Amino acid sequence: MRRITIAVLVLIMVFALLVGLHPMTPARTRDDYRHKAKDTAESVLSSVQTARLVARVGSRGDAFGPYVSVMLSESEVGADGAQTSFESIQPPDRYSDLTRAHLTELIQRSSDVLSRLRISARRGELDRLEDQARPLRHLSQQLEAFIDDPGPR
Amino acid sequence: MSATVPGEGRRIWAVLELLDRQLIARDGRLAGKVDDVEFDLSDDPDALPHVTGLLSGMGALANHIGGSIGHALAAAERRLSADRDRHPSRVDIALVTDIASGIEVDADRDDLDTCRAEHWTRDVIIDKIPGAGHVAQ
Amino acid sequence: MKKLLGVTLGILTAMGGFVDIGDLVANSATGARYGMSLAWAVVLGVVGIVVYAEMSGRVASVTKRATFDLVRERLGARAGLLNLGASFFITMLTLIAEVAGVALSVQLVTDVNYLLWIPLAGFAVWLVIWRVKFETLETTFGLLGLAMIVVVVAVVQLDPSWTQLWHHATHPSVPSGEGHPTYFYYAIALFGAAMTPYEVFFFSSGAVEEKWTRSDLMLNKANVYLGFPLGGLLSLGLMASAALVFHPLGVGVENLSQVALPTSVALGKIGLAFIIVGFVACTFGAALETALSCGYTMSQYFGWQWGKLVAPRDASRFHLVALLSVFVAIVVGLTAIDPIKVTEYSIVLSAAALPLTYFPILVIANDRTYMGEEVNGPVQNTIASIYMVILTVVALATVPLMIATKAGS
Amino acid sequence: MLLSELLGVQVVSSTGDDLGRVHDVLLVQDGPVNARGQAGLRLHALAVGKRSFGAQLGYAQDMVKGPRLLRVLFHRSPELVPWSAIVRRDEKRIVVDAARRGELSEPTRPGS
Repeated sequence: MRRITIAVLVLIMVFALLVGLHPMTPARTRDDYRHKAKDTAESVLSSVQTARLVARVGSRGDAFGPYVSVMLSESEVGADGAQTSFESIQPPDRYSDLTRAHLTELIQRSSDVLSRLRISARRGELDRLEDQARPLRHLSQQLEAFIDDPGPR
Repeated sequence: MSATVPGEGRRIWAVLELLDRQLIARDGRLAGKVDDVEFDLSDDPDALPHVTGLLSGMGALANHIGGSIGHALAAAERRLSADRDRHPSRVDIALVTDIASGIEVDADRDDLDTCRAEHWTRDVIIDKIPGAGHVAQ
Repeated sequence: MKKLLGVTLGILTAMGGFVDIGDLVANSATGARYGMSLAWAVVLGVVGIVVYAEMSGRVASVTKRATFDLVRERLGARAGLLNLGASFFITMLTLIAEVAGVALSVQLVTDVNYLLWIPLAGFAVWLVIWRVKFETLETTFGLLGLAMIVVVVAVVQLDPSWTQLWHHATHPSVPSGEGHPTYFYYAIALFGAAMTPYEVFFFSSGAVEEKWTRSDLMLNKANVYLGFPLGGLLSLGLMASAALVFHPLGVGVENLSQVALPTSVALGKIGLAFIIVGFVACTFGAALETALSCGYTMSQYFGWQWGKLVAPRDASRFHLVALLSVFVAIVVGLTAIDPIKVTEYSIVLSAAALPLTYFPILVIANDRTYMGEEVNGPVQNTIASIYMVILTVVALATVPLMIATKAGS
Repeated sequence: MLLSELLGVQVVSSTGDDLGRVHDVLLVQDGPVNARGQAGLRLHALAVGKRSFGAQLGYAQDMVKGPRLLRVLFHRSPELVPWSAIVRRDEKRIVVDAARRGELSEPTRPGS
């Protein structure tokens, strides 16, 4: 009896770990796909907004070079990670294809800016960051709009 | 602590107050747990069994736990002590001076049978690391 | 005068030592996601750890036996062993997270990948355990951890609308678009972060090592009743800073580095310096406590000599367990497993495992043959019983919630 | 004989009643005095009952009295069966004399 209990508990634990570490599962319906697109956009928005804050404190001399550099690499990794897992999801229909195209483009443009920020930070050019981060403002608004209504524009 | 009634003696619940308690050697060092209690049954059918010793160590613990976990523990113990004799480590009840939140034993820890694995770990592993003999500063 | 100094030192140490990587991550993440609407879970957790630690400290002072010693004594060898398995596993998980946390904190000032720092951090942890006296390590890292007070300063500097913060904290509600299961999953994470079992293993073992007696009960109460709630204040500060800076922007906290950002925004380089020192002290101190706790739990179950009052060779198995635990933490950390995920699992599972050790301590705190006059009074027992129920509910709810919410994603 | 050989063993009366299992044993320090002046510990009785957890925790022996919540859950007095009432004993079962099992009906409580 006790052995069974332990076995069950271990199974539950393994299952929970697997589920936790593998958040993206295949999308079966359009709604499902929209939902996953929204999650992805939220994750990218988080990276973008973090990068904007970091660029600001970096340019104003409110943070150390290594810290700014670490933060910007992490933002870039975060956005890239979200993009990779999103692109691996199979869109279920034509409409979802359009959703995918729109979001992928937003992420791509964000990623480009994040990469440039990271490169500047690594070079120690902290004072340029705030200028370079300017396009992120518009991108964050577009991402927010996408989160409110995930679909093609 | 249980009260001692004159002429009757202190009452002790073996599971609650003796089993699974800490053995403490004369030097204040910790010397294992009470993993089992050994009784002697006299030949006289009317006599009561009396405690002769306390068993301590992985072998006694495995036996006490029983079941699949006990088997696993016993197997581990056998593997770790392949060339040693198999009888479980034992503390004679005559050495016990107090039964309280700890069980006080009137012997040095290093003389007790219950610390073989402790000594093995000390001699084979810990002593090889620099600074093992110094109390932390 | 000297006594007052000792009490103050104890309180400050308890305060600075309260926060660890679990608190850093859980409070910032929930602040960013839910604003202040989960502040109640922190308060619930802090009151819980106060009740639990006070009982453990009192029991340890009177009986001279530390927590896991009593767990075995009261639950018996079999249930005690299962308990040891669960507690050891969770403490190990926490140790992995803390060692990685030290490495991540150092990365923030060096920009050298944290994976390179993990072996060094682990080695430093082991060296301190091997060479440094209990009191010294507890006081040093506790006091350095006080650097975290900077988050409270940061919150003040951010000049929030206090009435609004207070309103959010006192009128908790699930934000629209968020499911109830996820909300409660995060509540459990906060609860587990505040009430981590290793804190009690460490605290009670320390009380035994420092040879506390009945006359130290006042010190015990001062440390617990003042030090822990003040530490909880730091947790709420982390939550509020994230709520003010991240919540409006839609930023989710996924990295330790982000936890420092609100302070940097509010106070600039000086604030950032303080909070990073705080990170290193809190994670390093907690790594020490968890590594020692691995040794404590195992040794206290089996009755081996433990502690730092004797030379390592006289507590050989205790030191071997601590050494192996640190080694395992280094190896697992080096697999590049996400340290933040490990932290989240460790605090949530901590919450689930709490009744295992809380229950026997509650029973012994009521054993007159052991505790004499120092048994729980009726007020203590009422609060402690309420917590017994809360802990049981939390333990039963954790795994289903974990599955339902895909671990809070 | 080891304590572990007694614990958990089923106890039945000679008339066939199932009394439960052995949860604890009562020792009394009334044996012969040894060289250190300590009296020997003699096994006087078995604590027998259907559920064991209360005995493990100390509620059944009345050594732990609070909190009320736990006491209500775990307080269930075991029956004390004197060792002298045992008729037969093997690894699986202990048979006690139905007529003599109640000899310790005044439960011997520590400290009482």
